[in-house]
Amino acid sequence: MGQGIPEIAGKSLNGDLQQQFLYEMLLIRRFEEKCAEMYSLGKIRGFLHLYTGEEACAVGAINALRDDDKIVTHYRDHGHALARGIDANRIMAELFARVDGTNKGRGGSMHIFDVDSNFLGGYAIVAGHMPIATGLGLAAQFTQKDWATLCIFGDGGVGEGEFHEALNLAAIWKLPVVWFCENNGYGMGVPFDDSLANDVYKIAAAYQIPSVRIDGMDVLEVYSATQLALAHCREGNGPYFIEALTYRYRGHSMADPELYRTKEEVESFRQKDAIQRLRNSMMAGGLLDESGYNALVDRVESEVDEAVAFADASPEPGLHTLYDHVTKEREESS
Amino acid sequence: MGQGIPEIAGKSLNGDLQQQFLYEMLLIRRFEEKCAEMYSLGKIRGFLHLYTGEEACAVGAINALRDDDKIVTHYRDHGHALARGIDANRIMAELFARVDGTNKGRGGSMHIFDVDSNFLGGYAIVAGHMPIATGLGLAAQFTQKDWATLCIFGDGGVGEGEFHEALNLAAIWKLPVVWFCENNGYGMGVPFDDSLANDVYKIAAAYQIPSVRIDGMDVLEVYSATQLALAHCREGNGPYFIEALTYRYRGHSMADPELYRTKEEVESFRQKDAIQRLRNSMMAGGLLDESGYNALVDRVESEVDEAVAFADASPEPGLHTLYDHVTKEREESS
Amino acid sequence: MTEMRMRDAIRDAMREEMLRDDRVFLMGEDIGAYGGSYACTRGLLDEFGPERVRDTPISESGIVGAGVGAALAGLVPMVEIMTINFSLVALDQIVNNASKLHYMTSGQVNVPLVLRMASGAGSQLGATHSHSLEGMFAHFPGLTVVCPAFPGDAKGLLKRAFREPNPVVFIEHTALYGVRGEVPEDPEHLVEFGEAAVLRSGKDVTLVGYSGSVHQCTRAADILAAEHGLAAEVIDLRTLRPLDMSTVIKSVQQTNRAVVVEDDWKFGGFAGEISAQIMELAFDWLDAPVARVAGKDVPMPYNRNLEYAALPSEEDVVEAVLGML
Amino acid sequence: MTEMRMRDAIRDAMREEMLRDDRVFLMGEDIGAYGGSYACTRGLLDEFGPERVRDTPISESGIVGAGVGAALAGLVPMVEIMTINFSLVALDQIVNNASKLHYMTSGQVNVPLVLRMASGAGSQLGATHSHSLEGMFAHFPGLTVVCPAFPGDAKGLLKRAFREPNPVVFIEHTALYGVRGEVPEDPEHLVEFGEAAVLRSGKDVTLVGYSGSVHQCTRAADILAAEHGLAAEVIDLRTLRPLDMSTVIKSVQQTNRAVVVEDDWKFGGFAGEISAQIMELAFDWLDAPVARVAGKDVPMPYNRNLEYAALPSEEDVVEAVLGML
Ligand SMILES: Cc1ncc(C[n+]2csc(CCOP(=O)(O)OP(=O)(O)O)c2C)c(N)n1
Ligand SMILES: Cc1ncc(C[n+]2csc(CCOP(=O)(O)OP(=O)(O)O)c2C)c(N)n1
Ligand SMILES: [Mg+2]
Ligand SMILES: [Mg+2]
Repeated sequence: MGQGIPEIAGKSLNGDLQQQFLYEMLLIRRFEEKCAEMYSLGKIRGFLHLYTGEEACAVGAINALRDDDKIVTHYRDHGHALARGIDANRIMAELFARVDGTNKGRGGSMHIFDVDSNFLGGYAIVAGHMPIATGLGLAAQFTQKDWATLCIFGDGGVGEGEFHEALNLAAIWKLPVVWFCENNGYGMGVPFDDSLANDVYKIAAAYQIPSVRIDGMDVLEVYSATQLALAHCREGNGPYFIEALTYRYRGHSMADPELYRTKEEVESFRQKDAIQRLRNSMMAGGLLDESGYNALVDRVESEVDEAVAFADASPEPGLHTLYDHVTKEREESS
Repeated sequence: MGQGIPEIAGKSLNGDLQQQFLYEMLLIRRFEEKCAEMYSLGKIRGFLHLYTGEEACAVGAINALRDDDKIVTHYRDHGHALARGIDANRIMAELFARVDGTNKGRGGSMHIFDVDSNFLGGYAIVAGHMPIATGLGLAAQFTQKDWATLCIFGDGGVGEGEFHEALNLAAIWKLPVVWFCENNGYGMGVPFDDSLANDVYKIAAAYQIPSVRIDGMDVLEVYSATQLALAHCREGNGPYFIEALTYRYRGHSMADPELYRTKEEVESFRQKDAIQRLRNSMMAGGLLDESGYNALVDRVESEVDEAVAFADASPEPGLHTLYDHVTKEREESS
Repeated sequence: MTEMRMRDAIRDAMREEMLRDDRVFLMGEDIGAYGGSYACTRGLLDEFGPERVRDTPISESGIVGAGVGAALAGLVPMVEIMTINFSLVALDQIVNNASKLHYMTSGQVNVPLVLRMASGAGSQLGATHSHSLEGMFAHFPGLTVVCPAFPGDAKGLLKRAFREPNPVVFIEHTALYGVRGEVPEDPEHLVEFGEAAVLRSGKDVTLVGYSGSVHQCTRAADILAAEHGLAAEVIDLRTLRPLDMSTVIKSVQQTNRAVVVEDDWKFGGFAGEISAQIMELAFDWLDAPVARVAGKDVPMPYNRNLEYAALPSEEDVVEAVLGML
Repeated sequence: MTEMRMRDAIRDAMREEMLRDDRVFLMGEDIGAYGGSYACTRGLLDEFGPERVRDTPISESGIVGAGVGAALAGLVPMVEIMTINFSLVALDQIVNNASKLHYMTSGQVNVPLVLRMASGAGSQLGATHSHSLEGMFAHFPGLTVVCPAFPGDAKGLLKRAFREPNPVVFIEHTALYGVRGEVPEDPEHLVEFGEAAVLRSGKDVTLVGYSGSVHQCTRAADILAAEHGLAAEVIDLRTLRPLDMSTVIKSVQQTNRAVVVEDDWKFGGFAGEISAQIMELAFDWLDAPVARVAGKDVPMPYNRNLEYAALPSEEDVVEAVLGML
């Protein structure tokens, strides 16, 4: 358990929830592996940033949310979208740039958006979405609602000035925003230790925001830390900051030659794999057996295959749509 | 004495130096008052931000520098320029927009620049000069010189993202920069307490930069704090941060209706006036008498009058110079 | 109609829209207790309170981004960027978030955000504080760029901006805040975007301006009439995006000559767009190349004479017209 | 002459200038261990060490400003902004500090700073990662804007940039990094700024491009020659500021027709400047209005077909030429 998070002693999460977490993490893992395949087939194009290794962050944090809570995140966003329950078919169709994609093929991997599930987007300018989270928090406060905003970003984002501005505004105005830093140790190839003058959660604490560092490869810890954070926000106490230590198994994007780290380092993190950890502990606790696990694996396998089939069958957007939605037409009523 | 600054016990600054400080503070005070007059006569135009009340910051900090140290500062810069020893005549001529001005009438009040004294400018975009200070520090380190850079900015500048970026870079690269925050309690009309989630010096400390808060209306304290900071930098220990608490007696600029503070508040700070404090303590210590003080007052009076006469006599730049210095010609040798 | 100054017309627009729609709120540096650095929000803090008239720290990128976020959540924020000079630190938010979200999401969301900013030179504020970047903003698809020249238009256009579902960059020339003009009282009087105003008819030449330069055009038209017996048609574009070229082209088809006037630097400025479009759309009507009268391509000097020389004047417009006859 | 790819020519230019002048150093995100996101700095960290090839945090504004500071202190920094899309968060440093200090100080200091950035669309990177903002930079006095189309020019221009006493924005089209071409070996071979290259002579129409669009021009010229028997003169501007209009005008005076091609959005883009200047300087020679072939005025869609439709193609250029005959 990370610094500062009260133990949820004895309160073991119920088996159904753990089962759900395991399923979602497996789904993300398989989905991402399939994306890599589809990328090499040229079905997915542009920049593709995969999330394998970090599944516990998305699944733990996003499951703690209510439906009316908002999410904004960075470009490494498939895992977040899946954890939010957005149909894998529609995400894959977006990556295939098809009309049935979340963004009708306009956005691509870095910009998944689904307003119906309050998934208010993946953003591709590092830290550029952090002030948006502040504004969402402001809107909740202004309208006196108790929904919160989860803002997910990478350790690299902490170098940007907008990190500072967004946190400071949220702090002085006491806005209900959970800042969630996925610290996977690198911003592209630059090790985190060379990028920031202090630990992330300590920098955040300087804004007088309650701030914790947690094990981002333990989905149960992520879940309970986020629950605490959300409770803090909903009670009107202002923002909360979580730094989750995690690791990405693959390169930064599909173009990464990975010159900056060793195979051994990657292997050492695979030893702590979040999926295996949850699986093992569930088995040890009698919440799962081999066949149950295999059923989950089969289920995600077929869901991901279906997503590919769905995406492949979906048509490309017509050229006549090029000028649609540059601006919205004004409705006379408004 | 501020938190964290070792007392310089017994090491009372010698009388000559104190005399110099008193003279410089009086010069700044008189210069600024004259600027206000000249502004109402229309001799000075544009934005004019006066420094009265804050003299101890400029005089204490800048006197601690060596000639080869660099200074960058914000737009409230006359005091800094005078404390650096730039001829009052040339500063006034700049404010009058004349050819004998520091910038030949091109820059104006907010952009005083004098490369010969390593006064590398007043900058008018809040916090925009902070990364420049980082770069100067980088140059010193790169060339293995032991000069330092003094970067002066206001409390309002702390709200900008560039504060964060500049400090972080200086900290991770251990650059010889003294960050000097003139906290006069307001960024224009917004009270500092409403602007930042924590004390300035505590935010700075989060970057693992040694950081102190001092009484910015005590010139001796400012001087010795800056000396310590510079020694720290020159020894290769990286940056140092000083937050000096001070107050501006006048409005933010000549256009300020001052709706946001009371006359009583201003009066209460005038009670702590840095000039009076130094004067009184010097008199108490036998370093100054009434006639000595009056001689200083007369001296600055005539210097400031001379500056006005000089500025008034200086010609305006010719229209044919409009296109000069847009870009520098390349010398074939370089 | 009441006569009032531009700054008061702007304040009235905000006030009326806040009364009409409680999703509207204002935020910016010194818009509250200070009353706005150009006094456009004076009195609004007292009337609406600090939730709806929010003073912010000096964090342009943060507050513009916060405006985008609040707009996504259904509010109608007005973010005041004290001057256009400080918009550069917030440009990424404006371009990569505000202007693109509607398109990137295929219409799932839109960003009803009003960004007000003061622009222009002429008060000896020096190089960093004298930008005219209307044209830069007009280059970005998804943005609406409004630049009124008169109090009545300022009010009608700003009220229209609050009802626009897309981000609007509303740019006010500092030299015009004190200008007086007739302002309609009807709180439903809006001025539509993309409709230029023909301020004066004439057969000899078309003068095209926006914001401050409209006034150079009208003064030049006076001189042309009085001293040279020439009738200039004067067009105030009012919005740069959408741009009403049909009014311009109709005019040029009558006059066969056009001068485009703007404060911004000439090289790579927006006048080039207008000039190129006039050529593209009215080539056969042109008796002379379209002329551009614009700022000199130098950072703005502080000295008054130099600044005057760097800015376009009515004399420059007159000279351009005489040069094309 | 050696044949090499653009990215290698760029690396060689940096390497040679670092060997020549020990005041030159490089900094940027992932230029060290990663080798540069477009591999332009690969190997340089090993050769020159981390002081001269400095990896930075993701702080564009901070590192550009640090470049300005280091330049003021007499060094010659090259700051790599990974792509032009991220230059927006650093624009204030570029505009208000780098471009203006020489002027504001009346020549007391100058800022020998090279800013390299990758630009352009065409790889389905979506709306936030597909900007072509060369023209935006060219608008600011004090900046030099370089946009090579060939490896040889890239090397000669980049080496020239390191010897320039003013800030240079050096923009590399991502689609060109892999393009091969002849590159002079002489380490003193520089390409001067403000000198356009006439790539091909022709009497029927002048095609003007820069960076990626030069290649659309040459391909269009091929089609025009092969399929329509038309001889197009192709001009590669090479630098947008300074801009070599005299080469363009000389050509238009022969061909009487011109098409300006750029990737950037058409509305308010730099092609408008060129088009307007051609009209201003060669009005009597023009047999048809200057045409602009440019990007469609939409944020860039991810979908490949839509992206292709949004970008100018050689077919569009051919069509524009045929339309003006
Ligand atoms: C403003 C900006 N600068 C640079 C980039 C290029 N870039 C994309 S991702 C990335 C690294 C981000 O690292 P981090 O925030 O740690 O996220 P991670 O990729 O590790 O999940 C960089 C430099 C960008 N997209 N935006
Ligand atoms: C980026 C930017 N935003 C806003 C302004 C307008 N402005 C000028 S000074 C100022 C207040 C700065 O306050 P502070 O830093 O505390 O300095 P002080 O004036 O108190 O010395 C503001 C908001 C500016 N110049 N630059
Ligand atoms: Mg990371
Ligand atoms: Mg202050």
